[in-house]
Amino acid sequence: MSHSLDAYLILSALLFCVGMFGFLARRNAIAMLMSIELMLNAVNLTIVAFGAFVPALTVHASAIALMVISVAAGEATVGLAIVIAIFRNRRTPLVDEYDRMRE
Amino acid sequence: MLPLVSLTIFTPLVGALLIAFVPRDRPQLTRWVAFATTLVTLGWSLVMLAGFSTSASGFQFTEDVPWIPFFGIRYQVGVDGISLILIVLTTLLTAISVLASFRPIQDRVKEYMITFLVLEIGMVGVFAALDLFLFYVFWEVVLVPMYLIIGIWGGANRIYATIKFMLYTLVGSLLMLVGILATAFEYHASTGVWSFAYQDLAGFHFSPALQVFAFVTFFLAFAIKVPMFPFHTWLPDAHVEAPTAGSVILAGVLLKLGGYGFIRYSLPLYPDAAHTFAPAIIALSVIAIIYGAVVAVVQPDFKKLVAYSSVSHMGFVTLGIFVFQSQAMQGAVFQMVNHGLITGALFLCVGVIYERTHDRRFANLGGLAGRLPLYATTLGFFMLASAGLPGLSGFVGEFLVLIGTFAVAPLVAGIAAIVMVLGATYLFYMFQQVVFVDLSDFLKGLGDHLHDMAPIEIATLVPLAALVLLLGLFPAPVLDMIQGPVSGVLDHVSHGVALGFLP
Amino acid sequence: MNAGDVTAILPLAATWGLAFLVILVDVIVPGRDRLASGIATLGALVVMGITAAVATQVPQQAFGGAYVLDQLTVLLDLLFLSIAVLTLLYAPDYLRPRRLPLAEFSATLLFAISGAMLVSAARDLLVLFLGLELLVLPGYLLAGFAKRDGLSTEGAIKYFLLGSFSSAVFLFGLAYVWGVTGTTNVSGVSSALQAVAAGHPLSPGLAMGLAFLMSGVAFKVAAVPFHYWTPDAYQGSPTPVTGYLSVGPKVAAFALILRLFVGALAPVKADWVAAVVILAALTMTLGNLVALTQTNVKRMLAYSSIAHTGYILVGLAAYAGAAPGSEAEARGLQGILIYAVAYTFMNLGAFAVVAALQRRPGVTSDLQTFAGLGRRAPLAGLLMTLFLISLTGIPPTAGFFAKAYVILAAIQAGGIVAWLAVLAVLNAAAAAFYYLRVVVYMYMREAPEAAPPVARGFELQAGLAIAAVATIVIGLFPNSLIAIAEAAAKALL
Amino acid sequence: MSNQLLVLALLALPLAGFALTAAFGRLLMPRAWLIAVPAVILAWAVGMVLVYRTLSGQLGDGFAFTLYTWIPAGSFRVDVNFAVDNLTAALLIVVTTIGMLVHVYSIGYMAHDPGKWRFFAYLNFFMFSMLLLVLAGNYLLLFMAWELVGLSSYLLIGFWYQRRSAALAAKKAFLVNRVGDVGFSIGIWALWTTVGSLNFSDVFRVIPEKLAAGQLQPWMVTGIVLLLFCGAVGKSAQFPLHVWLPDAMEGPTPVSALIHAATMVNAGVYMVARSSPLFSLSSSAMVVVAAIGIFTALLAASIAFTQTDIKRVLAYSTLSQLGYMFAALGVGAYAAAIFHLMTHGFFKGLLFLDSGSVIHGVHDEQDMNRMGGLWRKMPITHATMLVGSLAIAGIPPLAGFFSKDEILGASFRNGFYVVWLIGVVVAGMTAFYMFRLMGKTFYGPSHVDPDVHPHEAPPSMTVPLILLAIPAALLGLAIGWPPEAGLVHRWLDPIFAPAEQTLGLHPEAFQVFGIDGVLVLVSVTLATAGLIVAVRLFGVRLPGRDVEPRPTIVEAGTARLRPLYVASYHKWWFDDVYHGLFFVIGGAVAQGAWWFDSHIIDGVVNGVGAVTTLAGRELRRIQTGRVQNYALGIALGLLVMAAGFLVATTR
Repeated sequence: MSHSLDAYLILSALLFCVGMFGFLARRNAIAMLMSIELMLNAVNLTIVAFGAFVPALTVHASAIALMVISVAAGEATVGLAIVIAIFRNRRTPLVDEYDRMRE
Repeated sequence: MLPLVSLTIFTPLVGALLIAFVPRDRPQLTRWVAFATTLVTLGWSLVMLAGFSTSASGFQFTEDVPWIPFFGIRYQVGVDGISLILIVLTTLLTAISVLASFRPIQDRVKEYMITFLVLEIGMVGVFAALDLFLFYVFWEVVLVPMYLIIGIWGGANRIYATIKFMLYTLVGSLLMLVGILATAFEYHASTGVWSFAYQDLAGFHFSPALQVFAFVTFFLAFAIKVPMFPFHTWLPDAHVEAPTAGSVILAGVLLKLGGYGFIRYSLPLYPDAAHTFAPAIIALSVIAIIYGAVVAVVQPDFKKLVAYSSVSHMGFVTLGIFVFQSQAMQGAVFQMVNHGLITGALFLCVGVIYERTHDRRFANLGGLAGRLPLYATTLGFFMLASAGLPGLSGFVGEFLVLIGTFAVAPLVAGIAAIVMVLGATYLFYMFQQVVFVDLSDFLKGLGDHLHDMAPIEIATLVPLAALVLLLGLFPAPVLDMIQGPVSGVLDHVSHGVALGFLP
Repeated sequence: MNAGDVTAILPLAATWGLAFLVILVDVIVPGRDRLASGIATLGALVVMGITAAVATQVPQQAFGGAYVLDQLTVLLDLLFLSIAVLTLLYAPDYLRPRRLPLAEFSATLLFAISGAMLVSAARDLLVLFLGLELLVLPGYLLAGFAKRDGLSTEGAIKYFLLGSFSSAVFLFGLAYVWGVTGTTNVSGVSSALQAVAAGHPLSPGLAMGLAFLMSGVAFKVAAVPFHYWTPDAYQGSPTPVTGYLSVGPKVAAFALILRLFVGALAPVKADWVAAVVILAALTMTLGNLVALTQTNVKRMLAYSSIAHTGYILVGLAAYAGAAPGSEAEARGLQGILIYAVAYTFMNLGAFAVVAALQRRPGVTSDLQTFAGLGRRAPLAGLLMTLFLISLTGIPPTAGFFAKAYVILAAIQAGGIVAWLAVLAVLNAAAAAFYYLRVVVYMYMREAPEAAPPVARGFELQAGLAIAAVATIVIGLFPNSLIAIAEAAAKALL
Repeated sequence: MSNQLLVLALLALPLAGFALTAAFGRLLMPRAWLIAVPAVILAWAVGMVLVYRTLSGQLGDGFAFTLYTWIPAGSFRVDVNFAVDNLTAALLIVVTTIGMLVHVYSIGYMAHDPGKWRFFAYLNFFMFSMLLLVLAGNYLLLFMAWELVGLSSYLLIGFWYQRRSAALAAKKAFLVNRVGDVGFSIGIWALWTTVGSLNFSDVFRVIPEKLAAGQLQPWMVTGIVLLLFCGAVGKSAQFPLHVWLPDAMEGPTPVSALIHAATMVNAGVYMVARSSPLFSLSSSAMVVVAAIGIFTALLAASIAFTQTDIKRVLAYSTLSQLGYMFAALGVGAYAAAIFHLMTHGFFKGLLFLDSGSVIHGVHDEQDMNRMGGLWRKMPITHATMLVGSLAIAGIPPLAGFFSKDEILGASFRNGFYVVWLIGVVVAGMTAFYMFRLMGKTFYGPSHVDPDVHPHEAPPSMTVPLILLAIPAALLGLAIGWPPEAGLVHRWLDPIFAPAEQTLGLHPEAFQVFGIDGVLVLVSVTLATAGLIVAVRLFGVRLPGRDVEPRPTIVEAGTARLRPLYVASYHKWWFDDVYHGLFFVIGGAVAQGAWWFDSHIIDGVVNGVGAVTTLAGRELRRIQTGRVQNYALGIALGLLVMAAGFLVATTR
């Protein structure tokens, strides 16, 4: 494993952390959804990096990355649908106001 | 040959199913079906008693069917003298309890009777099971019906009492499950065979670590059920809130499950651990004997007094078991039977009064001898039996326990003997408060409600009285039955040695 | 793809087909909800038959070994299909009075189930992930199925956000494992790790991968501290959905664990056993403690489901803690499976009763709803009692036997895991308090004056009967289940 | 009839009487005695046949037989077996005769009581129990009978249960007895552990053997017999368990006569006498027995001085006389003890029945301060009571004289000079308080309520009085003459020979003109002195000689001896001390135990539950309802997990 792979891996890990931070920090449901997309893209970056630097993984990597992209798309669809539904009910996209159920 | 043990266990199930089809608006029919079922069950157990051979060793009327072959779990049932006598006690007390419920239980009769019959399945099953797993299943089956009986048909504070009863006993029994499985596993690990069968496990030499662990878990389950000091506080609450028949069964049979468990399982399976812990258990038993009596002396409530007396009396059972002495252990078994009969009867007596007054406080009672002479006589009879009057059955058990204890630990017996005075103190106090002096103003206010015992009440108490007298004068048949098994258990125990790592 | 492949994927394909058929029916004859759900129910039963039929020749493979139909797949598929059938039976009574589209529900549910079935058959990390997503995406939709109900959507969005988050975490871990081992094939991963396990400490990359995978999976099974979504999602969802959510995704997540951790990561199990033990201990304890004070039955059952996750994790801990190749290893896996089956029926049964009570819109799942049920609806009360007793773990019920099995496995594993068994039974005793509190309400409190009558549709009654019979039969005659679980565990080892 | 059948009939008759009267007594009312009294008369007849056969020597050393095995528990085995010998016969005379007479007397005494069917049932039950006690052939059966007579006593003391005092007295009697029984039981256990059997014959054979062989330490024997003696102390109301007997006077007077004077309270004496082969093995135990006995004699006599309740005075005199008997047992004068038991049974039975007649005559008044001058109104009662009083006072040639003097003589001869000295003093005291009683009741000025018209009792009561007065007067002469060689000695000496042999005592001939004569003279003189002082103070009316009472001197005397008077009047505060010790302190301990139970033990139980629930309630709060918090929690979990795995890799 070369050093540049490590660099890519670190980069993607950082990206993942940024996404995570966004998820934790934002209150808007849409923004959180976007943060999740970011995290999934960070994973994709990891996969592609592995594929680029490890010869045995090259073929697989692109297939996996494609699959992740499509799953992410599916997730976004479902997520938007739910966000819309709750926006209709609550008239706010801010998730910390969705706390009628607790404890 | 008929599978008599299974018939005894499962006849109540048939009865319960029958009752399920009795229309809800026919409570009287429901009652009679239930009573008939318990009578049939009693009949089966008596048939067993008649066919029982006291000279044969080992278990009789055994049935053995594979149940969960993967783990060598079998539906294996059978009786020896100890279990048979307790089964007969169970079937008898259940029949009496059902009869005693005819009048007091007017609400949800159908559910009540079904619950009661299910309870009987569990109780008989515990005594008849020869497979540890099966034993555990029956052990737990007992729990829920009792919980419902107290919780649904009980007194004002029933929910607190019933949850306490349930949680307390469940903690013990679930830990016992771990102990059972660990035991079976160690047997499997050393022999390569899965077995939960009593006959395989008893006498098998388990490792010290397992013995201590399993013994402690079994001990908790049994000690809570007995109940031993300091695990007894669920009992007064449960008794006070339970309906009369529930109290009868609770005191008469459920407490015996613990004592039976000690004899059947704790001792033969874990003799080393039994020897290790025996001194501590003896100490707890003596404390229970004295302490239960002392606390009973100041109870303001009739039923609570009898409940605490149970703690004291059951102390004799555990004492008799853990001194590892033949007379003492026979006495312990005999005491279990006695306590079932006598305390069961005392609770019925409490019920008779409660039925008329809806009050059990001594402050409001008194002077019943004049208005209810028959009742006063009955109560007096059982009071004396409970006080250990020679000639009645209570004496034989206590005496054998104490004389056996004296032979090995004179000081312990000497301390326990104080209860002769303490026991008489609370019982005679109780009798005086209920029966003597003039009729209290409260009771005068009841007018015609206060009538002497009805035929059905007499019918519930007379068999018990007859047995108490009979066993007091002619205990030999019962003692003959339990002698063999007791020496078998002691034989197992005699191979044990106290483990060094505990003081 | 050859003929053998076809039979292997037949159950899965049939489920998909059924889902499309339901959609088709809904499109062609809109508004005939009962027809659609009836087709779905019967269809699911047919698929069960198909599964049982193909089960005679196992193992079979498809897609070059990425998909396998072995004993484990068969058992889990049958279980998932049973979940589908039962949920479909319970749903109409709840959904129709609330004017929620039953056909759509049926189709969505079937898709989710197909995801679960895919997970159970996957022998490839990627397929596992796909199956997982196929399982959870419809689940989010089902959680928010009552889209005009604020609670339902609130639960759904919480479920969705956190679920997606955890999917990303899981995927991240998966990527690392793939990167380190160089293959997505389960047996490939396993053999690659065999070399790693030989005495060396884990590489940081693999360690990260394991941690992320473990966290992701812990979220899906709702293990503490990854459980937060459960109570809110369960409480908010329409009751039949809650029933489904409490068993379907959970059992599927355990299938995932079996395929991933047991199938692929077994060689390094010594490295993750500690995490499982801690998760198990935390999960059952917190689940039970918090459940103690709940007054809403659905929410209480949500916490109880967390606690049950903990019990199942004890089985996993037994597997992980046991010496490789030992009997205890298999016992732990069998324990997971048997517990999953038992839990499915008793928990679905309990939710079915809740659903039945809530048939009339506006009835909450508060404890008060259960007051006097024993008198108002004796049979419903009796069945609820049965399920609660089973959940408590009192014989002769499925819940007891499953618990005993898991405990036995833990004892056989020995060591710290054996003490987990002690903790488990203490928890079970505490759990009795809140389960029996429902019994207290049903039998020891009187119904309020205006308590609505309890009525049950035919389907619901059938479903209840199935759950009740299964609960008792598994408790009394567990032999065939043990045999199946044994075979399934063998397929895995 | 065979002897065995006689024994069984003797037991069966009163038992059947009890059962039938208990079952159908209410139907027989107002003649509830119709079954009970004939049953006892028949039993008396049967008993007399048995007594005759035994005492006439037809049966040699007596006979024993086993009915069935009662408790077979492995090596422990107790039979229901009976043993009859001369000692049994001596007791049978007292029990059946007085029992029968009291039954007859009760027909009149209880005539107007609505619950008398119960009374007769209980009385029959007592007769059964007492006969069982006397006939029992082993310690356990004896113990059973011991408890059953205690039960009958309880029932009869509490016969008028409406009276709180009666209920309390009954309970007290039973409980105090139980204290002694604790020791008795432990003694029985110890006997079995050492002997392996509880049959009298086995025990008396094995214990000396084992002691001789060194298998048994002397202190063990002392311990065993003292434990047995505890039972006797309780049953025979010796110090310090004497407090129940005076209270027992709450029972109907026939009961006091039969149970609390003539028969049951003698059970302790009987048991110790029966166990003489054991007691004689331990000289220290013998000293204890003698000391307790003579101390009780003195204590009770001192209390009897000042009591005003007629029955209580008699009760204390009973205590005192029982003390004599134990003193006799302690000094080795077994035959004398039984002799005194017999004479005392008759004269004390008589005295109680007389007091009953008096109480009956003055309409249930028991306070002697509200009596007086009754001698003319109740001549038969007066005459018979005078006989009884003279007998107990030890005036020759009445019965008490012979038996008491044998005891005193034996104490002196066997070296127990203190016992003798106190005994002689108590003899004087006895004469004094008895004639104080006579004076206050019969001779002094009448303080009877003017509305009450004292009258003599009906024949059913007076006839038994007369019948009892005869043995009270003559029994001593009949079986106690010549001194130390009378019939009673012929009967009993063989029984006690082994014990006397162990003690090294040799029967000596009575020396009229030697030391024995002097002793008799001393005691008779003291008794007479006591009598004369009492007569001087409280008056007497005899044909031809009237002595007026002198209340002023009495008052002056009590004033001078005020501390003693107060102590005597308050019974030396035993009841108060016991009340404080057992009721107040014991009650507080019990209350404390209950508090401990409900607050500490149950508190721990509930505490565990509360803590668990509290933990649940607090843990709930982490479920805030906000996704951000949840996500944070999950992220933290992830972080910990990752850190954990990473740390694990570095190890």
